[in-house]
Amino acid sequence: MTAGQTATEGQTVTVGQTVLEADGLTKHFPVGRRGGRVVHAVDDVTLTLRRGRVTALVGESGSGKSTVARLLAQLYPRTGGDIRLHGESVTVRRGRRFRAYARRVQMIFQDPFASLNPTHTIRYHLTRALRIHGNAGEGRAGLEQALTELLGKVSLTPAERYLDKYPHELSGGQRQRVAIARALAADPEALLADEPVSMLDVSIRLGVLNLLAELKERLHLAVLYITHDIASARYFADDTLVMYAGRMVEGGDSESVTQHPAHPYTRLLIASAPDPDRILGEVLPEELNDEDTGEPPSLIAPPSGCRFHPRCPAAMERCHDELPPRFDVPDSGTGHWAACWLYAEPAAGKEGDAA
Amino acid sequence: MRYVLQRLAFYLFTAWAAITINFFVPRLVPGDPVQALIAKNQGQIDTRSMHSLYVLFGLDKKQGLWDQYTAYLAQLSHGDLGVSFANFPTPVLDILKSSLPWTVGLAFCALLISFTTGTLLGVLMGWWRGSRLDSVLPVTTFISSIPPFWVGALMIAVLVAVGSSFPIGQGYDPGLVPGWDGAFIGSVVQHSLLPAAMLVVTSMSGWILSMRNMMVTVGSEDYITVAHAKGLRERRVMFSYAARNALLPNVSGFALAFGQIVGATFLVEIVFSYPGIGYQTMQAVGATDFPLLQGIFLVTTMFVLVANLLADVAYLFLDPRTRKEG
Amino acid sequence: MSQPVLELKGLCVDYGLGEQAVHAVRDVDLVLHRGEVLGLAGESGSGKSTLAYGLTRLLPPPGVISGGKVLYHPREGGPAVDVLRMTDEQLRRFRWAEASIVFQGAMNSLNPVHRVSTQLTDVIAAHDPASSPSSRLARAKELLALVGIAADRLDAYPHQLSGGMRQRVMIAMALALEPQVVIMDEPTTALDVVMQRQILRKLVELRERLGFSVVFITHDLSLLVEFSDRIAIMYGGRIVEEAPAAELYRDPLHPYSDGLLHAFPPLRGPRRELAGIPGSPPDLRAMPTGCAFHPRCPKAFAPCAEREPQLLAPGPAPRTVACWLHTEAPPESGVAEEAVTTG
Amino acid sequence: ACGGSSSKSGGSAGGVLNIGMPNGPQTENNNPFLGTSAGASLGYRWMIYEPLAMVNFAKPAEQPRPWLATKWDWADNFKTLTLTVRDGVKFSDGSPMTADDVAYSFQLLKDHAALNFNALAIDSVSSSGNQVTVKFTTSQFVTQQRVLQTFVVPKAIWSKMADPATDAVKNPVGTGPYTLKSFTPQTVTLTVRKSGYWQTAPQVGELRYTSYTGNDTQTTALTTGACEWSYVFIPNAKQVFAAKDPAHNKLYFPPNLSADGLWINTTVKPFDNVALRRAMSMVINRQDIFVQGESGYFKPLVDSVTGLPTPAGDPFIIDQYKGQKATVDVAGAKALLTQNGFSFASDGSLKDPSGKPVSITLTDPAGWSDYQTILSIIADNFKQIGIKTSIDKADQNAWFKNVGSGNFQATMHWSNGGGTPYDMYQNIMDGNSLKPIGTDSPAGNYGRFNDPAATKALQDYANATDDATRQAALATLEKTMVEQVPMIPTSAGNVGAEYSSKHWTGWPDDSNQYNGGQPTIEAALDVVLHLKPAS
Amino acid sequence: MKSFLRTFLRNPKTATGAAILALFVLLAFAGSALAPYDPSARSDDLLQPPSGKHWFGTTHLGQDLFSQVLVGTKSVMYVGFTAGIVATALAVIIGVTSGYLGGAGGETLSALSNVFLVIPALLLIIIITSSVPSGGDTLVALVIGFTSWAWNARVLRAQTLSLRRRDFVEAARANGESTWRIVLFELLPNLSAVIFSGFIGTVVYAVLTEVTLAFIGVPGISAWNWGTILYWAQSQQALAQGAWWWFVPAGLAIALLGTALSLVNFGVDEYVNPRLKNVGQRHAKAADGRPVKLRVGFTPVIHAPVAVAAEEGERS
Ligand SMILES: Nc1ncnc2c1ncn2[C@@H]1O[C@H](COP(=O)(O)OP(=O)(O)OP(=O)(O)O)[C@@H](O)[C@H]1O
Ligand SMILES: Nc1ncnc2c1ncn2[C@@H]1O[C@H](COP(=O)(O)OP(=O)(O)OP(=O)(O)O)[C@@H](O)[C@H]1O
Ligand SMILES: [Mg+2]
Ligand SMILES: [Mg+2]
Repeated sequence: MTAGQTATEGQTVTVGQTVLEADGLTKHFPVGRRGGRVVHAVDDVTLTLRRGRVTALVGESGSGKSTVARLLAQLYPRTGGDIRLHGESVTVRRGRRFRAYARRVQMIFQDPFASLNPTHTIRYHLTRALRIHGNAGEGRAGLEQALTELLGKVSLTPAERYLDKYPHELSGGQRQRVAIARALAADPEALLADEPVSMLDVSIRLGVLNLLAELKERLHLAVLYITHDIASARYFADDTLVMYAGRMVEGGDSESVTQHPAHPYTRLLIASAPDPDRILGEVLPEELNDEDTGEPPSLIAPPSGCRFHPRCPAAMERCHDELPPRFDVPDSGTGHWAACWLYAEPAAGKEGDAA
Repeated sequence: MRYVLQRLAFYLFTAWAAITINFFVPRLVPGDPVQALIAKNQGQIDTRSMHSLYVLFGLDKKQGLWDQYTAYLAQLSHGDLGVSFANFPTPVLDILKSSLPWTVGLAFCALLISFTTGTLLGVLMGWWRGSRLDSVLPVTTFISSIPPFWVGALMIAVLVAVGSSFPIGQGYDPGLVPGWDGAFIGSVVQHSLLPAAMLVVTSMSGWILSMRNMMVTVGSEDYITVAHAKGLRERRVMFSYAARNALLPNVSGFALAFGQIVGATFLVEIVFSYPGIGYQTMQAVGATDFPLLQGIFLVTTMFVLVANLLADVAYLFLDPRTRKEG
Repeated sequence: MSQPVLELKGLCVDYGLGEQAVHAVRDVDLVLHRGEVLGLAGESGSGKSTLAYGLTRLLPPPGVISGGKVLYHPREGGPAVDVLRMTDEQLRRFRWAEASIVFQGAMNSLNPVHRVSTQLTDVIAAHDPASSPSSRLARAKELLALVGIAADRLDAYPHQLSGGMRQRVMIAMALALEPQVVIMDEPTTALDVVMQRQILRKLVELRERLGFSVVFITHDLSLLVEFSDRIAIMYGGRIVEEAPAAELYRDPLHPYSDGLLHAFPPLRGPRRELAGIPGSPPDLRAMPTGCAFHPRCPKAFAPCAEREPQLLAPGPAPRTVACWLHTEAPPESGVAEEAVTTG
Repeated sequence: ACGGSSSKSGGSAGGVLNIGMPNGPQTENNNPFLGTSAGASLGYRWMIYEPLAMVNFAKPAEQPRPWLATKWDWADNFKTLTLTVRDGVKFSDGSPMTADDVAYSFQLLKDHAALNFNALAIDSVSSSGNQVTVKFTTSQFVTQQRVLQTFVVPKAIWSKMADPATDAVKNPVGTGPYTLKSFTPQTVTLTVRKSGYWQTAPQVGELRYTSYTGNDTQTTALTTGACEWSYVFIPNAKQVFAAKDPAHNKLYFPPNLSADGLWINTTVKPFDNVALRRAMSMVINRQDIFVQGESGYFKPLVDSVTGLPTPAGDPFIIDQYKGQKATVDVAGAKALLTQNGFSFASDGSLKDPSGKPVSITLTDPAGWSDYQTILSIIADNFKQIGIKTSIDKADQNAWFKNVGSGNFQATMHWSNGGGTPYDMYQNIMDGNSLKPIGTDSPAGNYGRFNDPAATKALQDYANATDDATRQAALATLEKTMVEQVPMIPTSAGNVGAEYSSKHWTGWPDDSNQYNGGQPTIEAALDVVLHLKPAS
Repeated sequence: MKSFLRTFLRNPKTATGAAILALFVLLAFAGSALAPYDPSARSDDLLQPPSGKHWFGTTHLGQDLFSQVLVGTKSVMYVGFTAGIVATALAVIIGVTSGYLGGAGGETLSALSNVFLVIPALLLIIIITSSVPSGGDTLVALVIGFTSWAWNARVLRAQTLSLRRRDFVEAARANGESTWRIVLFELLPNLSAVIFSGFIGTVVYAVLTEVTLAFIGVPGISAWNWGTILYWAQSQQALAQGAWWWFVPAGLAIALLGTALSLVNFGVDEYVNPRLKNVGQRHAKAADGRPVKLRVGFTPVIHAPVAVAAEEGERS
């Protein structure tokens, strides 16, 4: 169930090997016209992507998930922190070095309807992706073969049926597959998938997710899976990280995070997720008993201390002033942590398990 | 506030750039006002008079272009636009004062009429699209493709041919003394009818088209459906919801058109011999009358800038979304 | 069961006319009872929105209603009226006062150039012209309080509110005239789960207080199961199954409902195998013969491709399903006994 | 059709006369000395300020009639003028006009070059009693009429002006029969003086000058009768204007002593060849130019070989050329050319003696449709002798510059005019005004014609002390014109007018050319004084 | 592009416009050859009304007006299209660059186009063409082009600004495409319809401007174009003389060309904004032939009428 040791024969890659690391990643967007104000979109985010593992990033809308992905893809210059590819710090903006980076780290955009150029065929999109990264093969035949192979990887077969279509002639799921194929054309080591299924219909969603899971297995990709559908994170990700208002608040293996959420925000999130089983007479979790669970905070002037404290039912004096560091959550062994003062005392067990 | 300051800086820069261009461009023209004056009077003024004119215009003293430019800027800063050559020694300001009201009166009224009726028609056509109203569209398109001066000349010819006593030139009846009396105003209105009609007719289709297209676009917005769902009266949905939102691009178009008033009317003024600023421009170009030309350029530039400023302000009022900057 | 408020009988909605027409909603029968939340689910393109817009006659061109009835039972009693036969003026009066509607994107449902107060009060003014401006404003404040928004936001423009607040303003507006029916078309898809739950809780609470009925449209089945009393599942423009929420969740009869339920990973409990639904939604221009779902149905058998199953009750329970597995097999094909498996 | 709200309508004593000019909006400026003033542009300055003598513009050879001066004597070979000032003349403010005022008026011209639009070479001015003596630095024989057209302004008022050259004279005070009643940019109204005019007051009670904004509005006003007197080019005037009311609508277009014609740059090869110029002159169809280019009336036909317009020039044409007309003679032109070394190629194109094909570019400003029409006709005419012709529609300013500095091959242009042929000839061929190509030549001789004999003849004519010398000089000049063709005259300048005799009679006409008709020249005063209500 | 053309010509409005335009293009190339007379040649038929000999009549000099109109097509088309190309190229370069670059460079370019918007273009054109009279049609076209790009540049800048942040541009960047490739291959194709529509608009403007300039007698324009014909007609007061044939054909030709271009533009507009497509369909016919009125907010109901009594019976 966790961290499958399924290294394919002949390959030297070690599953679990670190590919991409972010350390203290920070991004502030200036707002207004030249004013000193900034949006604290991402603050001090640390994460690690490993070969053959899917890391989910969940959190409410506007919490900075996409920004993290774009920072990792080097699409935005970062305000602070470090990004390391195989342990080596990289900062690239454009040109050859950017291409070299893009060859190893690829991003899939949130919206398959918007991320393909409506004026170009699928062939154009994929050919460009192959050419840029020198994977187009020898001559016409080589290219043709590469294209077929690529579409095969994302189960769009036969390739001829799709190659000369325009994006608008494909269904959402097919488009999302093309977007994934484009990312795979670079033969990357890390794939940053920004809400790859949120725009898709229920029946198509599953197909794309299964495909991602399969690719991870087969190609030993390191995948960052961004979503706010926690249930899908539970299903497809090995690890899950929770973001709130630009900060990481909890992380650990998916099963622990979703089944035994530690941070009050995570608990709110999980409690809020629709759950058909509730009607079967279950009591509402205590997080939801309050009249109003509050509004997300302003990121221009984020709350001091723990950013969740104005909405937190368990807020203490300390939360107001001091930023909580990461604390290990005691009862689960596999690196489950939370940035919450509740776990500062060694004996915080009684709060730890509310669900 | 910062937004306002920034706009202001932009306007100042544009004004300066335009003034500078307006200063140098007329001076590229070869020849001088004295020769132009003689040309205008083909044979009526003797070559002998030339010297007196050079002295009169102060052109007998040579001055470098740069000195002229700085002198001009200094003059401008005092609100002095100089003295016209062709109408020596009348100050440019006086000429502008006497011709501007005609253009602004004519063109502005025409613009207003064309804008309001065009926009209204566009609203109706966009709202009741596909109705018989829509058949107006190709007709107005055709009309707007015709050069306005051509329509004007034809109009005049037809009126003269049928022996109509409708006035077809000038700003008012020759016998009248300008003043705020009924006879004069009536005459002014009567005299402006034809040129205004022509301006209106040839410019309306643009308004109709853009408004109609915007209405169609806005018409499929969700909030329109919501307005219907709310059971609001149709007229309220049409005007307060659809037209109100669709109006924005037309407003900036209006500002732009307002700025182009002089350019747009100038042929009409020539064809209808209307004593406005367009007519004056033509005379000034013919007479190489730099001071007057500069004055006219300055005025038109100011028009555009003021119009743009108004459009900005109107946008602030019409579209609350733009208000968040500031 | 309590009284019906809204009855749809054989409602058909097309896009376009004549040969080109797309039959987006076909022959739908549905009853909404007083005070209940009726969920409407089905994947994208199955005709949920079309149905909602159609019954209020708000479909934009080229939509036309090509048949059926929408009977509304006024709260004062009296004869039911057919919404489809109303004159424009009657319709105008009926709208919002009797049936209001909350659309998917609150972002686009509020006119960006008018203040929230204007948009709240003009609906009151339109239906009660005699009311005074101050009483309207007071009512507007009351409404905002109802959905938990401070009265000082009345003067705000939509862009100054967050997505959740806008959505709540829309809900407040929908309740302004205390209508009998509130139709909600995917009111929360653009929101995150925390906000979504907040809004739905508010709605359920208000329903209890004010007693209106809700038609709740989404394709998120787990959301529906949790929040609605009854659920109707749409596929290819038809209702294929209708049942109380709990029963549907526990025991979906139609293979499509079953597929939908298995396409969601559950958040809690044991991890179960996710199957999904193979294939893709049907092309409305070229509908499969017989049951529209049969090309994708794992349990399809002979009659499915030939004849369209009717929405019938498979047993005594208050639920209906349109599937040959659960209804009498057509007399001309003789495979009926094999088909009836579960009940 | 006659606009008039407050005053009596035209056609009765004291009624209104509507005068129009197509000059556009005017600015209030009544300074009589400024050509840019409204008074000059519309011509009403002549109704307010009066000259010393009245010249007959239709017959410039006639002696001027006394006006504010009763007598004038030229002495010292036209370098000294002694004027006797009329008694009993009063300015419209009631003060009497004296010799002092006359002297002051001349002094003004001397002191302010800007006002001296006739460039009179005044040396000194003095007055005593009713006599004024003006001394000139050069002989004023050829400009004597101009000297006598000098306005007399009241010294009392003018001497107080800060700068008479830029003063707009808002309240003009003169000796003329009219005073300014109202001014608007479009209409200027003058009323007749109630009393104190030194001669019989005119019968027209009010002069209403309308400045129409263009030729077409002016034309329309004339045809509808809204305007009764104007000076404007009307294409096809006979049909458009005269035929509208044949009994009253009249075209009166007497020529003056100036000529429009094709100026040729005589320094450019092969046009320095006289034979070629003569041949060109021989093929130009002046009749076509008159009929098609000048609508059959505007600029009268010039067909005297001397280029002098007739009848104005008749007294000056020497016997040798009397009655000799320039006619189209293509065969003669071809013969002339072949005799002088030119040849014709098989396709009929002309080759100069050096064997180069002859081509010519005719140029005139784009906006001047009359000249453009004429150039089209000339181009067509030149084709007949195989000259390849192209027409360059220049910008007016550039054209001016090019013509002035001699950068052209041939252009339609006017000449100066005056009381004698001198002005015209001097303008065309004075070697003293000769400037090298590239240098502006403001005084004329754009064609860079250089014949010392002609230059001397011009000098002789202007400075001669006796008529015989003058006659000889004139003969030389006319001969030069005929034989050397420094310029090819085609049409005459005119002093004409369109007018309607419906309400007012007494206009000059071809049978009674008591003066020219143009409403903006001195003659206008004469005309207005002649007008009587139509019965 | 293929689909663009296909959609384009299927629209009857556009097809008509394109056909008329094609005719004018043909005349531009073959006008001189087709003209029965030399347009400048005089004849003895002065000011004749249209006849078999002179289809459009003659001028005061006996010139054949039909030939003038034919020969004049070339200059009009040349100036129109050259100016259109120049202005469009400038608009694209300046608009797209300023939109894509953003920052100080972008702002400067945007300020530049604003200045050009403010300058009274027509007057500037008159002055420039006047000062270089030997420039001919090319100069006129260039000057028109150089003074009329600003509006389109603004439109393109706005479009580019909105496209720049679109995911497919970001995706191309994330994929490692170079900036110039993004501008040329990702942005421009998406702007093509806007560019084309701007181009058509500029051509209409340029044609009207050239004709206007010729009409008011600005020099430097070829001897024969529709404006010069009108210039002659106007200066000879053709209409006052009753010579309508001198004035009417050239004006109609301009109107026709303008209309043709506008019609083509309609097609582009509808392509750019699909909502404008088929909006004319308001009166449709139901299957049984009854007319149906399509309206926003009041969806029509087209089922057969049922007796009221039957409905009453069904209640409860
Ligand atoms: N270019 C930008 N300029 C300014 N602010 C930005 C920019 N991009 C994002 N933001 C702000 O940064 C915050 C984080 O945005 P981000 O898109 O990363 O959120 P997200 O978690 O991906 O949300 P969602 O789930 O809705 O996609 C938001 O408040 C957003 O408004
Ligand atoms: N204007 C139209 N012309 C033709 N077909 C249309 C039109 N509008 C919608 N349709 C079709 O009607 C069907 C029903 O659409 P509808 O919007 O009701 O679906 P839905 O169930 O609400 O889907 P979603 O969950 O995506 O909102 C769809 O297949 C759609 O393609
Ligand atoms: Mg995101
Ligand atoms: Mg929907």
